[in-house]
Amino acid sequence: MLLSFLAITTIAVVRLRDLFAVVMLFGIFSLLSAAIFVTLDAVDVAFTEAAVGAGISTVLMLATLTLTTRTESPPRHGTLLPLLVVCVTGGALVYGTLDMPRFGDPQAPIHQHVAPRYLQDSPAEIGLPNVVTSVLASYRGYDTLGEVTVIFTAGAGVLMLLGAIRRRTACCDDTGKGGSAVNHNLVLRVVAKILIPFVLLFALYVQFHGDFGPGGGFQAGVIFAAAFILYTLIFGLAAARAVASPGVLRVLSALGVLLFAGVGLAGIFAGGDFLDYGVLASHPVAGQHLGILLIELGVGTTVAAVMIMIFYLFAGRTR
Amino acid sequence: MATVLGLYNYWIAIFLMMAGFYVVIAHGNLVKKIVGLSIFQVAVFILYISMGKVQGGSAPILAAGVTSYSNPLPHVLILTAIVVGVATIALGLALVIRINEAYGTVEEDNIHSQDEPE
Amino acid sequence: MFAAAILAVLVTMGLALIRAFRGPTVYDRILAVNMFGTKTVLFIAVYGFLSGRPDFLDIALVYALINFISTVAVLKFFEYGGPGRAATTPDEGEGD
Amino acid sequence: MAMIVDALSWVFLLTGGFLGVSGGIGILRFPDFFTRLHAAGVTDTLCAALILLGLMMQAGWGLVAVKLAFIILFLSFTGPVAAHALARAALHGGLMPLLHRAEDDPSKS
Repeated sequence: MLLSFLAITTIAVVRLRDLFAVVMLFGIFSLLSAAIFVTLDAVDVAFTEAAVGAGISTVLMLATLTLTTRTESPPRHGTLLPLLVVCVTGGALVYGTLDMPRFGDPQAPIHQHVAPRYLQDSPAEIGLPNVVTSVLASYRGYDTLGEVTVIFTAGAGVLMLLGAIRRRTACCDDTGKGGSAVNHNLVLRVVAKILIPFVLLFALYVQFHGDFGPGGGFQAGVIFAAAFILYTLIFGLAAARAVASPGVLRVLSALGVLLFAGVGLAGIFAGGDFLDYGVLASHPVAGQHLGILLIELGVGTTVAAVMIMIFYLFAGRTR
Repeated sequence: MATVLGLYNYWIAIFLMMAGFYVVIAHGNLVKKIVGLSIFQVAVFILYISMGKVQGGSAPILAAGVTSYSNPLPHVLILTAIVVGVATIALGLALVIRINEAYGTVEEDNIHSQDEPE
Repeated sequence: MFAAAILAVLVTMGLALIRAFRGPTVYDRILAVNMFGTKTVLFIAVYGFLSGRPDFLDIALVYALINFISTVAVLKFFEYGGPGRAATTPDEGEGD
Repeated sequence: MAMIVDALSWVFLLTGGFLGVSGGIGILRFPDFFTRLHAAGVTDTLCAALILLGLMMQAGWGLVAVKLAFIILFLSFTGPVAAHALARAALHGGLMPLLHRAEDDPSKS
């Protein structure tokens, strides 16, 4: 573990070079940090970071790079002042850590407050082995609803920024595709055809197995989107658009948020509080199960739809 | 020595955070700035997750025969933060693309110099 | 024994990392990243066994998938971009 | 029987680890891109398969072994394909193999 940390620091130092290399190193950086999350017991987080950090954001950054310049212009004025600011801030933060509990200390204040309650009572109240899922979907349901809304808003924002001027690029969109060597690569096409169904199946497994192991709506949505990104990369944008059209995606992304909120409202109508799933079925634990299943589905739908939509928009610009 | 070992994770997180911060404030290239921003994000994630770790604990998925678990709360927070983070990055990159279309450059200095004559 | 395997994996990760830093061409970097990704998959799988809870192999599976996708993505975008700008691709793409 | 399986899995793990390290050295020491690709591409897949096979033997039958089998399957699909695509792209991108150096050098991945 210490070795990995060391590696990360070197990456962080060496990363000051041309942009393409920077993005490649950023991919490694994400993989490393996800490995560190595994060693720190945060399997769900590692799952998400693997799919999101290493996959989606690297792809998006690459797409941006092809649209803009490849290298960074060297002249920068006054690196001394930022360095000073950074050193002072870092020094202050390090000074702050001196008062912090030691790493892994079970007596640290963070472990004394709500966490024991989650760990001890959630089996009886929710009945799911994966505590992260039950906290995410049930105890902290409001937060998660907020996050999903943020993602939806971000998707809408990207749509506004990049979706508007399609006319100019539309001509190239039809003619310029299908040309490159990757597109003509028979091996890639065949393997992708074999793999993609399994990937989709795996996404569904992650979606519905999230109650018992690491996984859940966020991860499943991203994996689902990754399958579509693979399809788009190999078979071209038009083919992917034919499978999942942008209109359908827009509807789906909204539908996920609505499903989440709708489950919350159903709780009110059934006589409980907003996002209180205990009342949805005859038995509270069964109600919790149903509610978590439904909102995870909502989360998964929104995340997948928004990610695919963002990727379409970026890829549409690239052509 | 015990202090150094006990705080090593936090210090690494702070170092990464500062590296990201430095990239954001010192570099003129907007794509680079976004990379710096995401490094900063990952540093925050690592800080949170290291706080949630319990020595000898295990992943917070209940199983028979395991008694000590790490704290699940930071995991939940960071889980959602990662996805929101990528949404932020996507939005930022979209903005960069539009800026590139409008100005023909992604260097901050060039953008400023184009703005000034008006 | 797991410790030995994990050590080997870590050493390989380090070597690939050095290549990623030095790599004279872009392809070297892509290769190093790809290799690094495979080693990360192995690291996670072995670590699961080392820590006594080998139930979390889903993560390793996701890594394998993501690694493949990002390699394909890099190649794709790199080809489109060519050495210069991206805007000139359509005719170049048709010519192939 | 159990001991044989155990010993076999150790052998697999160690061989896998050795292959991984040798691939790492290869990627660092070889002179040009295609030889490096050769070093990495060949060892990578086999190393992963061997290590995972060793783990599979340690795990015994069950969900874990099935998942490991899936990872092996997946890696043995994607590894060579990625190497192939990489070689093609490099050739396409104008990178030529280092032919004049020695007779055993022209690397076909």
